[in-house]
Amino acid sequence: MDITEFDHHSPIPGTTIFDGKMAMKGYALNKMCYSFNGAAARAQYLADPEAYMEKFGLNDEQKQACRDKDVLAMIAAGGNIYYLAKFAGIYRLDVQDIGAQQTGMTKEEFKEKLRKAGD
Amino acid sequence: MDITEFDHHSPIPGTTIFDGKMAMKGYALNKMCYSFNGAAARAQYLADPEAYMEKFGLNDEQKQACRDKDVLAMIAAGGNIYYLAKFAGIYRLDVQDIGAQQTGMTKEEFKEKLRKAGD
Amino acid sequence: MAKILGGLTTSHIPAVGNAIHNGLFDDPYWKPFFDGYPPIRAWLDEHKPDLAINIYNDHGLGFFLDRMPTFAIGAAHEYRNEDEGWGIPQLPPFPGAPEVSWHIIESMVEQEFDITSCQELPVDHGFVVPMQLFWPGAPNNPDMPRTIPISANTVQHPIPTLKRALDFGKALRRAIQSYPEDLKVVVLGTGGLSHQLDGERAGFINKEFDQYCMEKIVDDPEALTKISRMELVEKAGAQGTEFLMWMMMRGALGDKVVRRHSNYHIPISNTGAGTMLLECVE
Amino acid sequence: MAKILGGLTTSHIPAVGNAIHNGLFDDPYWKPFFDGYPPIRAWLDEHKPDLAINIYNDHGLGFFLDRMPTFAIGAAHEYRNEDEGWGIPQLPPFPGAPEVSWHIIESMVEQEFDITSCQELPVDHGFVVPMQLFWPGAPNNPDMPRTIPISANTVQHPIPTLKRALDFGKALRRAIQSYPEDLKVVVLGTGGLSHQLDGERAGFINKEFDQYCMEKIVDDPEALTKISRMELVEKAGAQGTEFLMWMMMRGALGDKVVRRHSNYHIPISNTGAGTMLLECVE
Ligand SMILES: [Fe+3]
Ligand SMILES: [Fe+3]
Repeated sequence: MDITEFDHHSPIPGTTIFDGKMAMKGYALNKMCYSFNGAAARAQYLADPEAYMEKFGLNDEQKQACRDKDVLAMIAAGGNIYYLAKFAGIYRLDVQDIGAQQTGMTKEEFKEKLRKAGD
Repeated sequence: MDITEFDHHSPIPGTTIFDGKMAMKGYALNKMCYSFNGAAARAQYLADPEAYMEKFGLNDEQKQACRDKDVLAMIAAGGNIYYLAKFAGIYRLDVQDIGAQQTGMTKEEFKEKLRKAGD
Repeated sequence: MAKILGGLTTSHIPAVGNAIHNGLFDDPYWKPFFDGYPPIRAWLDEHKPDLAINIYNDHGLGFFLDRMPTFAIGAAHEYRNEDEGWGIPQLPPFPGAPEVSWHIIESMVEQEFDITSCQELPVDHGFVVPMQLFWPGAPNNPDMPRTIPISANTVQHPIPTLKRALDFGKALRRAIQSYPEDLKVVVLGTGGLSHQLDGERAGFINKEFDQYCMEKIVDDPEALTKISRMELVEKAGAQGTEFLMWMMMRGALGDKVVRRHSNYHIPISNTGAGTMLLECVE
Repeated sequence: MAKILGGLTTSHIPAVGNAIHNGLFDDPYWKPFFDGYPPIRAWLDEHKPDLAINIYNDHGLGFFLDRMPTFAIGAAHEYRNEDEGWGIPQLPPFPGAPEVSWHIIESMVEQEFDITSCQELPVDHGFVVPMQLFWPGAPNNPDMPRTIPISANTVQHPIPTLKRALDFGKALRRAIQSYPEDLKVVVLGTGGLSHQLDGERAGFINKEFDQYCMEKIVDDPEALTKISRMELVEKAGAQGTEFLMWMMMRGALGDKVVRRHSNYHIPISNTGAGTMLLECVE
């Protein structure tokens, strides 16, 4: 058996591999975002975000990223996009809103970029 | 590939194999018993067993077996011993109490049977 | 004896659920996507399968990082579609086939796949959107088959290799074919194709790679097992790893298949959307 | 480079937790059991491992039937011992080694084991009683190593085969040995030996079979892979299937081991209790 792949994740530009390292970093943030599957949790967060973040034990970096609704900062703080999508859902942001935010485009520009991928 | 074993569980006297068939039958009962990991759940059950069993959707056979604290009947109704042990815990019954009950012995007789296994 | 009729693939994007809810079938943005489905529905109408095994990937509703399985198989009487955080209307429960689930789980574990068995499992858009596309009105379509959900991990690396995914499908084929009762089965592979939601590379789509995958999966899926997982992230995008579901589906169809239908459209939401019908030969 | 020093086996009966709590070490019923541990403690004192991989089986605290994994590996910063329903005093949390956990999980999935990774996992008597036996006062023993829990399913059939369990251990060995940092590792295989808690056959113990297993596992574990799962239930009792943990442990030790210590006593509670120290040769 030749163990070849597992310990050198090749760096892909603009892409964070959500591996064990990121998982260890982001657990509290992701757990909070997972709770947003429930409508009551979403309402509770909106009513008092600081108390809700404290309850899940987020660190300062994670809290600030949430306050700023800054997706790249949330990812850097260990956030996993599958759970962050539920955070975005609270603010009715869809995947094109957060795509535009992360790439520094307007939503229209981002949609045009997607359309062009079909050419 | 020769699929040899998986669909003919050999019958072993006095032994119920907790396989898919039993699992389908006993899910509600086992889910209730799993809840007894929590002290609050145990207290709630003791305060009103009927309401608690109803909440978990137990069928009549399962309810009667619980009322009777009849371990063999609970197993026949789909109970899994790992979860039933938590039910027994509510009544401070240990594995030798329930062993004696299932084999129709006194606890002392059951302990003696165990001791003899070492000879 | 149970018989596998064929495999169906589709993307399973949440926006599709909304578009279905709002009836946007002839909307210019949506039409080229929805037009990919009627030929498959006609085939389903003709063959009327009894069981749909839906291989999808959960997106953080059914599983969390506290207990993240590599391969999970549903074994419930029904599967509830629950709120996943953004208010898509929830559908009524989908009827399961637990006695078939257990046969499959027994066989898969015997074949050395380390299954997580799920006697209760809420299902998200990854599961329900494909059902709605193939059986309009699902689960209330009169022809709606019973179902078994199978989910593979694409949330947390390490994800399974493409080879392991294909081998899973091959083992699943043996499991299904050894089921003693008559049963007509279709296997769904859902998710993908190329897309990336996160990072500065968000919005990445790779038409050329998608088309390569759609070509190779018909007659030479083994070639695709040469792709490493990091290469898959690179070429298909971070969420394009959902192509693993297609590999699992393909393995269940046997060596030879006939491609009865194929459609590819860019973009739906952030994704390259692929739809196929592969019919089994034996 | 990480190095595996050896394997430790023990039963993990709840009653032992109570006996430890009540200090019954010299009680006539308990003495022949507790006397099996000082030689292993002396060896641990000499070698001072940095990491204890504790292969145990959860008994319905960490996992329920809704999501029942075949093989689960902990990847948490700490593992809490929670109330499992009958009021054994709970211990403080055990410190984890998540960076090593992830290395192992990456390697196991690469080697085609379909792991459920657990970033949060409450641990029951199956995990904590062995820790208390080998490191008195655990987790507050000054020599207490960091730990990684690994749990295999013995609650819901199908359980893994004895061959798959041994192969799991062999893969675990490769995973540990490829960890780049210096680390002295012991692997615990806990549970068993023969016992049955349920049914008219409750109280079944099989001394002859236990002794056969304790003999074979030293130099010829492959012979034990010939035992089918139903044969294991028949000969070891319904809960004697916990012997799978011993097989997993044994696979991690390599081909040759030296038996440094062995103890067997009947009965402790309903169980034939086996204790061993197997030292790795390479
Ligand atoms: Fe998806
Ligand atoms: Fe045990």
